[in-house]
Amino acid sequence: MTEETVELKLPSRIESINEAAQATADAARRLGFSEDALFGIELAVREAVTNAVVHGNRSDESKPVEIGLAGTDASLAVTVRDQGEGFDPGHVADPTAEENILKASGRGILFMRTFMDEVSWERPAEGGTLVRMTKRK
Amino acid sequence: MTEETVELKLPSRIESINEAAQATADAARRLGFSEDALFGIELAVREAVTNAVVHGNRSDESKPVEIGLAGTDASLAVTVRDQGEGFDPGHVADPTAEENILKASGRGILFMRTFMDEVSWERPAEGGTLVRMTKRK
Amino acid sequence: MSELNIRERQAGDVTILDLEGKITIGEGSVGLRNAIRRLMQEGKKKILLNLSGVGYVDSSGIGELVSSYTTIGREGGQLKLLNLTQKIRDLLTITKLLTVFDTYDDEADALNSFN
Amino acid sequence: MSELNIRERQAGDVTILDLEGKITIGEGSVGLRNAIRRLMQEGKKKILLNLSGVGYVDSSGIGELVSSYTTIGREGGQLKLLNLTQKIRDLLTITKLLTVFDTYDDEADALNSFN
Ligand SMILES: Nc1ncnc2c1ncn2[C@@H]1O[C@H](COP(=O)(O)OP(=O)(O)O)[C@@H](O)[C@H]1O
Ligand SMILES: Nc1ncnc2c1ncn2[C@@H]1O[C@H](COP(=O)(O)OP(=O)(O)O)[C@@H](O)[C@H]1O
Repeated sequence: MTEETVELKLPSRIESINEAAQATADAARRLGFSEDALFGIELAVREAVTNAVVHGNRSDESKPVEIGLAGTDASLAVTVRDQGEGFDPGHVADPTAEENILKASGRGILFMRTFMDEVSWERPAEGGTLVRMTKRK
Repeated sequence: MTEETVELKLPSRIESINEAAQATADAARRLGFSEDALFGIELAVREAVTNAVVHGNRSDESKPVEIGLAGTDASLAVTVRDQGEGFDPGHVADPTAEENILKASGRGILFMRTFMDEVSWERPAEGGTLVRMTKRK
Repeated sequence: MSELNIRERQAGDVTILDLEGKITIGEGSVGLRNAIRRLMQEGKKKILLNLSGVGYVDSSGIGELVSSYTTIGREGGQLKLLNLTQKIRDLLTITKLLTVFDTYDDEADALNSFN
Repeated sequence: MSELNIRERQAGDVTILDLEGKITIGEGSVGLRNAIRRLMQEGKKKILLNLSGVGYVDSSGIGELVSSYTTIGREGGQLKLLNLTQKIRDLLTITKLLTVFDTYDDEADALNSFN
Protein backbone atom coordinates (compact mmCIF):
# COMPACT_ATOMS: atom_id res chain seq x y z
CA MET A 1 0.00 0.00 0.00
CA THR A 2 2.97 2.34 0.44
CA GLU A 3 2.40 5.25 -1.90
CA GLU A 4 4.08 8.58 -2.05
CA THR A 5 3.48 11.63 -4.17
CA VAL A 6 5.44 14.86 -4.26
CA GLU A 7 4.28 17.95 -6.14
CA LEU A 8 6.39 21.01 -6.70
CA LYS A 9 5.36 24.28 -8.27
CA LEU A 10 8.46 26.29 -9.01
CA PRO A 11 9.24 29.55 -10.81
CA SER A 12 10.96 29.25 -14.18
CA ARG A 13 14.54 29.90 -13.17
CA ILE A 14 17.74 27.91 -13.02
CA GLU A 15 17.67 27.44 -9.23
CA SER A 16 14.41 25.52 -9.57
CA ILE A 17 16.31 22.76 -11.37
CA ASN A 18 18.38 22.05 -8.27
CA GLU A 19 15.27 22.15 -6.08
CA ALA A 20 13.47 19.63 -8.28
CA ALA A 21 16.58 17.45 -8.47
CA GLN A 22 16.93 17.41 -4.69
CA ALA A 23 13.27 16.53 -4.10
CA THR A 24 13.56 13.74 -6.67
CA ALA A 25 16.73 12.29 -5.19
CA ASP A 26 15.19 12.41 -1.69
CA ALA A 27 12.04 10.62 -2.85
CA ALA A 28 13.90 8.00 -4.91
CA ARG A 29 16.19 7.29 -1.98
CA ARG A 30 13.22 6.84 0.37
CA LEU A 31 11.65 4.48 -2.16
CA GLY A 32 14.78 2.38 -2.03
CA PHE A 33 16.23 2.95 -5.51
CA SER A 34 19.95 2.14 -5.80
CA GLU A 35 22.44 5.01 -5.86
CA ASP A 36 23.08 4.14 -9.51
CA ALA A 37 19.42 4.36 -10.46
CA LEU A 38 19.19 7.56 -8.42
CA PHE A 39 21.85 9.25 -10.52
CA GLY A 40 19.90 8.53 -13.70
CA ILE A 41 16.51 9.51 -12.31
CA GLU A 42 17.91 12.78 -10.98
CA LEU A 43 19.58 13.50 -14.32
CA ALA A 44 16.39 12.81 -16.28
CA VAL A 45 14.46 15.18 -13.99
CA ARG A 46 17.17 17.84 -14.32
CA GLU A 47 16.91 17.63 -18.11
CA ALA A 48 13.10 17.68 -18.18
CA VAL A 49 12.91 20.64 -15.79
CA THR A 50 15.68 22.46 -17.69
CA ASN A 51 13.66 22.08 -20.89
CA ALA A 52 10.47 23.25 -19.16
CA VAL A 53 12.25 26.34 -17.77
CA VAL A 54 14.34 27.20 -20.82
CA HIS A 55 12.40 26.02 -23.89
CA GLY A 56 8.86 25.79 -22.50
CA ASN A 57 8.49 28.81 -20.25
CA ARG A 58 11.47 30.70 -21.78
CA SER A 59 12.72 31.59 -18.30
CA ASP A 60 9.64 33.73 -17.61
CA GLU A 61 9.72 33.50 -13.80
CA SER A 62 6.01 34.27 -13.56
CA LYS A 63 5.24 30.97 -15.27
CA PRO A 64 5.45 27.94 -13.01
CA VAL A 65 6.97 24.58 -13.76
CA GLU A 66 5.00 21.82 -12.06
CA ILE A 67 6.76 18.62 -11.11
CA GLY A 68 4.95 15.51 -9.88
CA LEU A 69 6.57 12.43 -8.38
CA ALA A 70 4.49 9.35 -7.65
CA GLY A 71 6.27 6.45 -6.03
CA THR A 72 5.17 2.97 -5.11
CA ASP A 73 7.14 -0.06 -3.96
CA ALA A 74 7.73 -0.92 -7.62
CA SER A 75 8.31 2.32 -9.52
CA LEU A 76 8.62 6.07 -9.63
CA ALA A 77 6.53 8.07 -12.09
CA VAL A 78 7.54 11.63 -12.87
CA THR A 79 5.59 14.39 -14.60
CA VAL A 80 6.95 17.80 -15.61
CA ARG A 81 4.57 20.41 -16.93
CA ASP A 82 5.30 23.81 -18.45
CA GLN A 83 3.20 26.51 -20.13
CA GLY A 84 5.15 26.74 -23.36
CA GLU A 85 4.19 26.27 -26.96
CA GLY A 86 5.22 22.65 -27.15
CA PHE A 87 7.35 20.88 -29.72
CA ASP A 88 7.40 17.70 -31.73
CA PRO A 89 9.64 15.17 -29.99
CA GLY A 90 9.62 13.08 -33.16
CA HIS A 91 11.52 15.81 -34.97
CA VAL A 92 14.34 16.45 -32.57
CA ALA A 93 17.80 16.06 -34.08
CA ASP A 94 19.86 13.00 -33.06
CA PRO A 95 22.76 14.40 -31.01
CA THR A 96 24.91 11.35 -31.76
CA ALA A 97 24.73 11.90 -35.53
CA GLU A 98 28.07 12.85 -37.12
CA GLU A 99 26.94 16.39 -37.96
CA ASN A 100 25.67 17.07 -34.40
CA ILE A 101 28.33 15.44 -32.30
CA LEU A 102 30.25 18.67 -31.65
CA LYS A 103 27.19 20.80 -30.94
CA ALA A 104 26.97 22.48 -27.56
CA SER A 105 23.41 21.33 -26.88
CA GLY A 106 20.72 18.84 -27.80
CA ARG A 107 21.54 15.94 -25.46
CA GLY A 108 18.85 16.35 -22.78
CA ILE A 109 16.17 14.15 -24.31
CA LEU A 110 18.79 11.47 -25.05
CA PHE A 111 19.64 11.35 -21.34
CA MET A 112 15.97 11.23 -20.35
CA ARG A 113 15.37 8.30 -22.69
CA THR A 114 18.55 6.51 -21.62
CA PHE A 115 18.01 6.62 -17.89
CA MET A 116 14.23 6.20 -17.61
CA ASP A 117 12.22 3.14 -18.66
CA GLU A 118 9.49 5.20 -20.31
CA VAL A 119 9.42 8.79 -21.55
CA SER A 120 6.56 10.47 -23.41
CA TRP A 121 5.36 13.98 -24.21
CA GLU A 122 1.80 15.28 -24.25
CA ARG A 123 0.17 18.54 -25.25
CA PRO A 124 -2.64 18.84 -22.70
CA ALA A 125 -5.85 20.67 -23.65
CA GLU A 126 -5.04 23.47 -21.22
CA GLY A 127 -1.77 24.15 -23.08
CA GLY A 128 1.92 23.65 -22.49
CA THR A 129 3.97 20.49 -22.50
CA LEU A 130 3.60 17.55 -20.13
CA VAL A 131 6.46 15.06 -19.92
CA ARG A 132 5.81 11.69 -18.32
CA MET A 133 8.69 9.45 -17.28
CA THR A 134 8.72 6.17 -15.39
CA LYS A 135 11.51 4.26 -13.72
CA ARG A 136 10.87 0.73 -12.48
CA LYS A 137 12.89 -0.87 -9.70
CA MET B 1 5.57 30.90 -6.06
CA THR B 2 7.66 28.03 -4.77
CA GLU B 3 5.20 25.44 -3.45
CA GLU B 4 5.75 21.87 -2.55
CA THR B 5 3.37 19.15 -1.45
CA VAL B 6 4.17 15.61 -0.40
CA GLU B 7 1.53 12.96 0.17
CA LEU B 8 2.19 9.57 1.68
CA LYS B 9 -0.19 6.70 2.09
CA LEU B 10 1.36 4.16 4.42
CA PRO B 11 0.22 0.95 6.09
CA SER B 12 -0.43 1.12 9.83
CA ARG B 13 2.80 -0.30 11.13
CA ILE B 14 5.76 0.99 13.08
CA GLU B 15 8.10 1.21 10.05
CA SER B 16 5.76 3.77 8.49
CA ILE B 17 6.68 6.20 11.26
CA ASN B 18 10.30 6.27 10.09
CA GLU B 19 9.21 6.67 6.48
CA ALA B 20 6.99 9.62 7.31
CA ALA B 21 9.71 11.14 9.49
CA GLN B 22 12.28 10.86 6.70
CA ALA B 23 9.98 12.41 4.09
CA THR B 24 9.21 15.24 6.50
CA ALA B 25 12.84 15.93 7.34
CA ASP B 26 13.75 15.88 3.62
CA ALA B 27 10.98 18.34 2.76
CA ALA B 28 11.67 20.67 5.68
CA ARG B 29 15.36 20.72 4.79
CA ARG B 30 14.58 21.58 1.17
CA LEU B 31 12.30 24.36 2.38
CA GLY B 32 15.22 25.81 4.31
CA PHE B 33 14.12 25.20 7.91
CA SER B 34 16.96 25.26 10.44
CA GLU B 35 18.29 21.95 11.80
CA ASP B 36 16.76 22.93 15.13
CA ALA B 37 13.30 23.50 13.66
CA LEU B 38 13.72 20.30 11.68
CA PHE B 39 14.17 18.25 14.83
CA GLY B 40 10.90 19.55 16.26
CA ILE B 41 8.93 19.18 13.04
CA GLU B 42 10.14 15.61 12.59
CA LEU B 43 9.29 14.80 16.21
CA ALA B 44 5.77 16.25 15.89
CA VAL B 45 5.18 14.17 12.76
CA ARG B 46 6.54 11.04 14.46
CA GLU B 47 4.11 11.57 17.35
CA ALA B 48 1.12 12.28 15.10
CA VAL B 49 1.82 9.26 12.88
CA THR B 50 2.45 7.06 15.92
CA ASN B 51 -0.96 8.04 17.28
CA ALA B 52 -2.62 7.42 13.90
CA VAL B 53 -1.02 3.96 13.66
CA VAL B 54 -1.43 2.90 17.28
CA HIS B 55 -4.53 4.64 18.64
CA GLY B 56 -6.39 5.48 15.41
CA ASN B 57 -5.91 2.44 13.19
CA ARG B 58 -4.91 0.13 16.07
CA SER B 59 -2.02 -1.24 14.00
CA ASP B 60 -4.40 -2.77 11.44
CA GLU B 61 -2.02 -2.80 8.50
CA SER B 62 -4.87 -2.83 6.00
CA LYS B 63 -5.84 0.65 7.12
CA PRO B 64 -3.71 3.43 5.67
CA VAL B 65 -2.33 6.46 7.40
CA GLU B 66 -2.26 9.44 5.05
CA ILE B 67 0.31 12.15 5.57
CA GLY B 68 0.27 15.45 3.72
CA LEU B 69 3.04 18.04 3.72
CA ALA B 70 2.49 21.42 2.09
CA GLY B 71 5.42 23.78 2.07
CA THR B 72 5.84 27.34 0.92
CA ASP B 73 8.66 29.84 1.41
CA ALA B 74 7.05 30.81 4.72
CA SER B 75 5.72 27.66 6.35
CA LEU B 76 5.13 23.94 6.38
CA ALA B 77 1.64 22.57 6.92
CA VAL B 78 1.24 18.93 7.93
CA THR B 79 -1.88 16.76 7.94
CA VAL B 80 -2.10 13.22 9.33
CA ARG B 81 -5.27 11.23 8.76
CA ASP B 82 -6.30 7.87 10.18
CA GLN B 83 -9.48 5.77 10.06
CA GLY B 84 -9.97 5.35 13.79
CA GLU B 85 -12.77 6.26 16.11
CA GLY B 86 -11.37 9.59 17.12
CA PHE B 87 -10.91 11.07 20.58
CA ASP B 88 -11.45 14.30 22.42
CA PRO B 89 -8.17 16.21 22.58
CA GLY B 90 -9.68 18.48 25.23
CA HIS B 91 -9.85 15.55 27.62
CA VAL B 92 -6.34 14.19 27.37
CA ALA B 93 -4.49 13.99 30.68
CA ASP B 94 -1.69 16.49 31.32
CA PRO B 95 1.51 14.41 31.34
CA THR B 96 3.34 17.01 33.44
CA ALA B 97 0.82 16.76 36.30
CA GLU B 98 2.26 15.26 39.50
CA GLU B 99 0.17 12.08 39.24
CA ASN B 100 1.21 11.43 35.61
CA ILE B 101 4.85 12.36 35.65
CA LEU B 102 6.07 8.78 36.07
CA LYS B 103 3.72 7.27 33.50
CA ALA B 104 5.24 5.43 30.55
CA SER B 105 3.11 7.21 27.95
CA GLY B 106 0.98 10.26 27.25
CA ARG B 107 3.60 12.77 26.06
CA GLY B 108 3.07 12.75 22.29
CA ILE B 109 0.49 15.52 22.07
CA LEU B 110 2.61 17.67 24.40
CA PHE B 111 5.54 17.37 21.96
CA MET B 112 3.33 18.15 18.98
CA ARG B 113 2.02 21.29 20.69
CA THR B 114 5.48 22.33 21.87
CA PHE B 115 7.30 22.08 18.56
CA MET B 116 4.64 23.23 16.09
CA ASP B 117 3.05 26.69 15.92
CA GLU B 118 -0.47 25.34 15.45
CA VAL B 119 -1.99 21.93 16.16
CA SER B 120 -5.64 20.98 15.80
CA TRP B 121 -7.76 17.84 15.47
CA GLU B 122 -10.78 17.30 13.27
CA ARG B 123 -13.31 14.50 12.86
CA PRO B 124 -14.01 14.60 9.12
CA ALA B 125 -17.44 13.51 7.82
CA GLU B 126 -15.87 10.45 6.18
CA GLY B 127 -14.63 9.26 9.57
CA GLY B 128 -11.31 8.97 11.36
CA THR B 129 -9.09 11.65 12.82
CA LEU B 130 -7.38 14.43 10.92
CA VAL B 131 -4.55 16.27 12.65
CA ARG B 132 -3.40 19.61 11.22
CA MET B 133 -0.09 21.14 12.27
CA THR B 134 1.72 24.21 11.01
CA LYS B 135 5.26 25.41 11.48
CA ARG B 136 6.22 28.89 10.35
CA LYS B 137 9.78 29.88 9.49
CA MET C 1 22.42 -1.93 11.43
CA SER C 2 20.00 -1.83 14.33
CA GLU C 3 18.40 1.40 15.45
CA LEU C 4 19.92 1.32 18.91
CA ASN C 5 23.27 -0.24 19.71
CA ILE C 6 23.96 -0.98 23.37
CA ARG C 7 27.42 -1.70 24.78
CA GLU C 8 27.83 -2.82 28.37
CA ARG C 9 30.74 -1.91 30.67
CA GLN C 10 31.27 -2.61 34.35
CA ALA C 11 32.81 -0.07 36.77
CA GLY C 12 32.86 -1.65 40.22
CA ASP C 13 29.25 -2.57 40.94
CA VAL C 14 27.90 -0.03 38.49
CA THR C 15 26.91 -1.19 35.00
CA ILE C 16 27.34 1.41 32.31
CA LEU C 17 25.30 1.09 29.11
CA ASP C 18 26.71 3.11 26.21
CA LEU C 19 23.73 3.74 23.93
CA GLU C 20 24.18 4.67 20.32
CA GLY C 21 21.36 5.41 17.89
CA LYS C 22 17.72 6.26 18.35
CA ILE C 23 15.39 5.52 21.25
CA THR C 24 12.14 5.67 19.34
CA ILE C 25 9.00 3.57 19.16
CA GLY C 26 9.67 0.01 18.08
CA GLU C 27 13.20 -1.34 17.89
CA GLY C 28 14.91 1.41 19.86
CA SER C 29 12.53 1.46 22.85
CA VAL C 30 12.25 -2.33 22.92
CA GLY C 31 16.03 -2.70 22.79
CA LEU C 32 16.48 -0.52 25.84
CA ARG C 33 13.67 -2.34 27.69
CA ASN C 34 15.24 -5.74 27.01
CA ALA C 35 18.67 -4.59 28.11
CA ILE C 36 17.32 -3.28 31.42
CA ARG C 37 15.28 -6.44 31.97
CA ARG C 38 18.36 -8.59 31.42
CA LEU C 39 20.44 -6.56 33.90
CA MET C 40 17.66 -6.91 36.50
CA GLN C 41 17.70 -10.67 36.01
CA GLU C 42 21.47 -10.70 36.47
CA GLY C 43 21.01 -8.78 39.69
CA LYS C 44 22.77 -5.68 38.31
CA LYS C 45 20.83 -2.87 39.91
CA LYS C 46 23.14 0.11 39.66
CA ILE C 47 22.83 1.32 36.14
CA LEU C 48 24.26 4.34 34.37
CA LEU C 49 22.90 5.13 30.88
CA ASN C 50 25.41 6.98 28.72
CA LEU C 51 23.26 8.89 26.22
CA SER C 52 26.03 10.78 24.40
CA GLY C 53 25.52 8.71 21.25
CA VAL C 54 21.74 8.99 21.19
CA GLY C 55 20.75 11.28 18.35
CA TYR C 56 17.01 10.96 18.57
CA VAL C 57 14.36 10.23 21.19
CA ASP C 58 10.58 10.39 20.83
CA SER C 59 7.81 10.24 23.45
CA SER C 60 8.05 6.46 23.44
CA GLY C 61 11.77 6.70 24.19
CA ILE C 62 11.17 9.19 27.00
CA GLY C 63 8.52 6.80 28.31
CA GLU C 64 11.04 3.96 28.20
CA LEU C 65 13.54 5.98 30.24
CA VAL C 66 10.82 6.63 32.83
CA SER C 67 9.79 2.95 32.91
CA SER C 68 13.38 1.87 33.33
CA TYR C 69 13.77 4.33 36.17
CA THR C 70 10.67 3.15 38.03
CA THR C 71 11.31 -0.57 37.39
CA ILE C 72 14.84 -0.35 38.74
CA GLY C 73 13.77 1.79 41.69
CA ARG C 74 11.08 -0.75 42.59
CA GLU C 75 13.77 -3.46 42.74
CA GLY C 76 15.84 -1.34 45.09
CA GLY C 77 18.28 -0.27 42.40
CA GLN C 78 19.28 3.06 40.90
CA LEU C 79 19.21 4.39 37.33
CA LYS C 80 21.16 7.52 36.44
CA LEU C 81 21.75 9.37 33.20
CA LEU C 82 25.09 10.47 31.75
CA ASN C 83 25.85 12.91 28.93
CA LEU C 84 22.42 14.14 27.90
CA THR C 85 22.46 15.75 24.48
CA GLN C 86 20.86 19.19 24.31
CA LYS C 87 17.82 17.73 22.53
CA ILE C 88 17.22 15.08 25.21
CA ARG C 89 17.69 17.70 27.90
CA ASP C 90 15.07 19.84 26.14
CA LEU C 91 12.59 16.95 26.02
CA LEU C 92 13.14 16.14 29.70
CA THR C 93 12.62 19.82 30.54
CA ILE C 94 9.38 20.03 28.54
CA THR C 95 8.04 16.93 30.26
CA LYS C 96 9.24 18.15 33.70
CA LEU C 97 11.32 14.99 34.08
CA LEU C 98 14.70 16.69 34.29
CA THR C 99 14.48 16.96 38.07
CA VAL C 100 13.19 13.38 38.40
CA PHE C 101 16.35 11.90 36.93
CA ASP C 102 19.82 12.12 38.41
CA THR C 103 21.89 13.44 35.48
CA TYR C 104 25.66 13.87 35.04
CA ASP C 105 28.05 15.25 32.47
CA ASP C 106 31.10 13.54 33.95
CA GLU C 107 31.42 9.77 34.20
CA ALA C 108 33.58 9.79 37.35
CA ASP C 109 31.10 12.09 39.13
CA ALA C 110 28.26 9.83 38.05
CA LEU C 111 30.02 6.68 39.29
CA ASN C 112 30.88 8.32 42.64
CA SER C 113 27.24 9.25 43.18
CA PHE C 114 26.09 5.61 43.41
CA ASN C 115 26.06 4.25 46.96
CA MET D 1 30.25 27.58 -1.52
CA SER D 2 30.10 27.77 -5.29
CA GLU D 3 28.87 24.83 -7.36
CA LEU D 4 32.14 24.37 -9.19
CA ASN D 5 35.54 25.18 -7.71
CA ILE D 6 38.41 25.51 -10.16
CA ARG D 7 42.08 25.43 -9.16
CA GLU D 8 44.77 26.21 -11.72
CA ARG D 9 48.21 24.57 -11.86
CA GLN D 10 50.98 24.92 -14.43
CA ALA D 11 53.13 21.96 -15.61
CA GLY D 12 55.54 23.24 -18.24
CA ASP D 13 53.38 24.82 -20.90
CA VAL D 14 50.34 22.77 -19.92
CA THR D 15 47.71 24.33 -17.67
CA ILE D 16 45.90 21.89 -15.42
CA LEU D 17 42.47 22.83 -14.08
CA ASP D 18 41.42 20.77 -11.07
CA LEU D 19 37.64 20.90 -11.07
CA GLU D 20 35.62 20.16 -7.97
CA GLY D 21 31.84 20.16 -7.78
CA LYS D 22 29.10 20.04 -10.38
CA ILE D 23 29.20 21.02 -14.05
CA THR D 24 25.50 21.65 -14.49
CA ILE D 25 23.39 24.33 -16.11
CA GLY D 26 23.96 27.76 -14.60
CA GLU D 27 26.85 28.40 -12.24
CA GLY D 28 28.82 25.23 -12.97
CA SER D 29 28.77 25.45 -16.77
CA VAL D 30 29.34 29.21 -16.74
CA GLY D 31 32.25 28.82 -14.34
CA LEU D 32 34.01 26.39 -16.66
CA ARG D 33 33.31 28.59 -19.70
CA ASN D 34 34.79 31.66 -17.98
CA ALA D 35 37.89 29.77 -16.87
CA ILE D 36 38.56 28.52 -20.41
CA ARG D 37 37.93 31.98 -21.88
CA ARG D 38 40.43 33.51 -19.45
CA LEU D 39 43.11 30.94 -20.31
CA MET D 40 42.60 31.66 -24.03
CA GLN D 41 43.08 35.38 -23.37
CA GLU D 42 46.28 34.63 -21.47
CA GLY D 43 47.48 32.61 -24.45
CA LYS D 44 47.37 29.33 -22.50
CA LYS D 45 46.30 26.86 -25.13
CA LYS D 46 47.33 23.48 -23.73
CA ILE D 47 44.73 22.61 -21.17
CA LEU D 48 44.18 19.49 -19.11
CA LEU D 49 40.88 19.23 -17.20
CA ASN D 50 41.16 17.07 -14.10
CA LEU D 51 37.61 15.81 -13.51
CA SER D 52 38.28 13.53 -10.53
CA GLY D 53 36.40 15.87 -8.18
CA VAL D 54 33.39 16.35 -10.42
CA GLY D 55 30.45 14.52 -8.91
CA TYR D 56 27.74 15.55 -11.31
CA VAL D 57 27.43 16.62 -14.93
CA ASP D 58 24.24 17.25 -16.92
CA SER D 59 23.72 17.76 -20.66
CA SER D 60 24.65 21.41 -20.28
CA GLY D 61 27.93 20.37 -18.65
CA ILE D 62 28.65 17.88 -21.40
CA GLY D 63 27.87 20.65 -23.90
CA GLU D 64 30.31 22.93 -22.10
CA LEU D 65 33.08 20.32 -22.36
CA VAL D 66 32.40 20.04 -26.09
CA SER D 67 32.38 23.84 -26.53
CA SER D 68 35.63 24.15 -24.63
CA TYR D 69 37.15 21.46 -26.84
CA THR D 70 36.10 23.11 -30.11
CA THR D 71 36.95 26.67 -28.98
CA ILE D 72 40.45 25.65 -27.94
CA GLY D 73 40.95 23.57 -31.06
CA ARG D 74 39.93 26.52 -33.22
CA GLU D 75 42.63 28.62 -31.57
CA GLY D 76 45.22 25.97 -32.34
CA GLY D 77 45.29 24.64 -28.80
CA GLN D 78 44.51 21.28 -27.21
CA LEU D 79 42.03 20.25 -24.50
CA LYS D 80 42.38 16.86 -22.84
CA LEU D 81 40.53 15.17 -20.00
CA LEU D 82 42.03 13.53 -16.93
CA ASN D 83 40.43 11.19 -14.38
CA LEU D 84 36.93 10.73 -15.69
CA THR D 85 34.57 9.39 -13.06
CA GLN D 86 32.53 6.36 -14.10
CA LYS D 87 29.42 8.52 -14.41
CA ILE D 88 31.07 11.03 -16.74
CA ARG D 89 32.54 8.20 -18.77
CA ASP D 90 29.02 6.74 -19.09
CA LEU D 91 27.61 10.07 -20.28
CA LEU D 92 30.41 10.50 -22.84
CA THR D 93 29.78 6.95 -24.06
CA ILE D 94 26.04 7.52 -24.43
CA THR D 95 26.65 10.71 -26.40
CA LYS D 96 29.40 9.06 -28.50
CA LEU D 97 31.86 11.68 -27.33
CA LEU D 98 34.27 9.34 -25.59
CA THR D 99 36.32 8.86 -28.75
CA VAL D 100 36.22 12.57 -29.54
CA PHE D 101 38.09 13.50 -26.40
CA ASP D 102 41.61 12.50 -25.50
CA THR D 103 41.20 11.01 -22.02
CA TYR D 104 43.76 9.87 -19.43
CA ASP D 105 43.80 8.23 -16.05
CA ASP D 106 47.39 9.19 -15.28
CA GLU D 107 48.53 12.79 -15.03
CA ALA D 108 52.08 12.13 -16.25
CA ASP D 109 50.79 10.26 -19.30
CA ALA D 110 48.39 13.09 -20.02
CA LEU D 111 51.14 15.73 -19.74
CA ASN D 112 53.48 13.74 -22.00
CA SER D 113 50.79 13.51 -24.68
CA PHE D 114 50.77 17.27 -25.30
CA ASN D 115 53.15 18.35 -28.07
N1 LIG E 1 9.37 21.43 -22.80
C1 LIG E 1 9.76 21.81 -24.04
N2 LIG E 1 9.12 22.82 -24.67
C2 LIG E 1 9.49 23.21 -25.91
N3 LIG E 1 10.50 22.65 -26.59
C3 LIG E 1 11.18 21.64 -26.01
C4 LIG E 1 10.85 21.17 -24.72
N4 LIG E 1 11.70 20.16 -24.42
C5 LIG E 1 12.52 20.01 -25.47
N5 LIG E 1 12.23 20.90 -26.44
C6 LIG E 1 12.88 21.03 -27.76
O1 LIG E 1 13.65 19.87 -27.99
C7 LIG E 1 15.01 20.23 -28.24
C8 LIG E 1 15.96 19.17 -27.73
O2 LIG E 1 15.94 19.13 -26.33
P1 LIG E 1 17.14 18.49 -25.53
O3 LIG E 1 17.44 17.16 -26.12
O4 LIG E 1 16.77 18.51 -24.10
O5 LIG E 1 18.39 19.41 -25.80
P2 LIG E 1 18.63 20.95 -25.47
O6 LIG E 1 17.66 21.35 -24.42
O7 LIG E 1 20.04 21.00 -25.04
O8 LIG E 1 18.40 21.66 -26.77
C9 LIG E 1 15.18 21.58 -27.61
O9 LIG E 1 16.22 22.32 -28.18
C10 LIG E 1 13.81 22.21 -27.83
O10 LIG E 1 13.73 22.74 -29.13
N1 LIG F 1 -5.30 9.68 16.26
C1 LIG F 1 -5.83 9.30 17.43
N2 LIG F 1 -6.90 8.48 17.48
C2 LIG F 1 -7.43 8.10 18.65
N3 LIG F 1 -6.96 8.50 19.85
C3 LIG F 1 -5.88 9.31 19.89
C4 LIG F 1 -5.27 9.75 18.69
N4 LIG F 1 -4.23 10.56 19.03
C5 LIG F 1 -4.20 10.60 20.36
N5 LIG F 1 -5.20 9.87 20.91
C6 LIG F 1 -5.51 9.70 22.34
O1 LIG F 1 -4.81 10.68 23.07
C7 LIG F 1 -3.99 10.07 24.07
C8 LIG F 1 -2.72 10.88 24.30
O2 LIG F 1 -1.88 10.83 23.17
P1 LIG F 1 -0.36 11.18 23.30
O3 LIG F 1 -0.21 12.45 24.05
O4 LIG F 1 0.21 11.14 21.94
O5 LIG F 1 0.29 10.04 24.21
P2 LIG F 1 0.34 8.45 24.00
O6 LIG F 1 0.15 8.19 22.54
O7 LIG F 1 1.70 8.10 24.50
O8 LIG F 1 -0.76 7.88 24.83
C9 LIG F 1 -3.74 8.68 23.56
O9 LIG F 1 -3.45 7.79 24.60
C10 LIG F 1 -5.06 8.35 22.89
O10 LIG F 1 -6.02 7.93 23.82
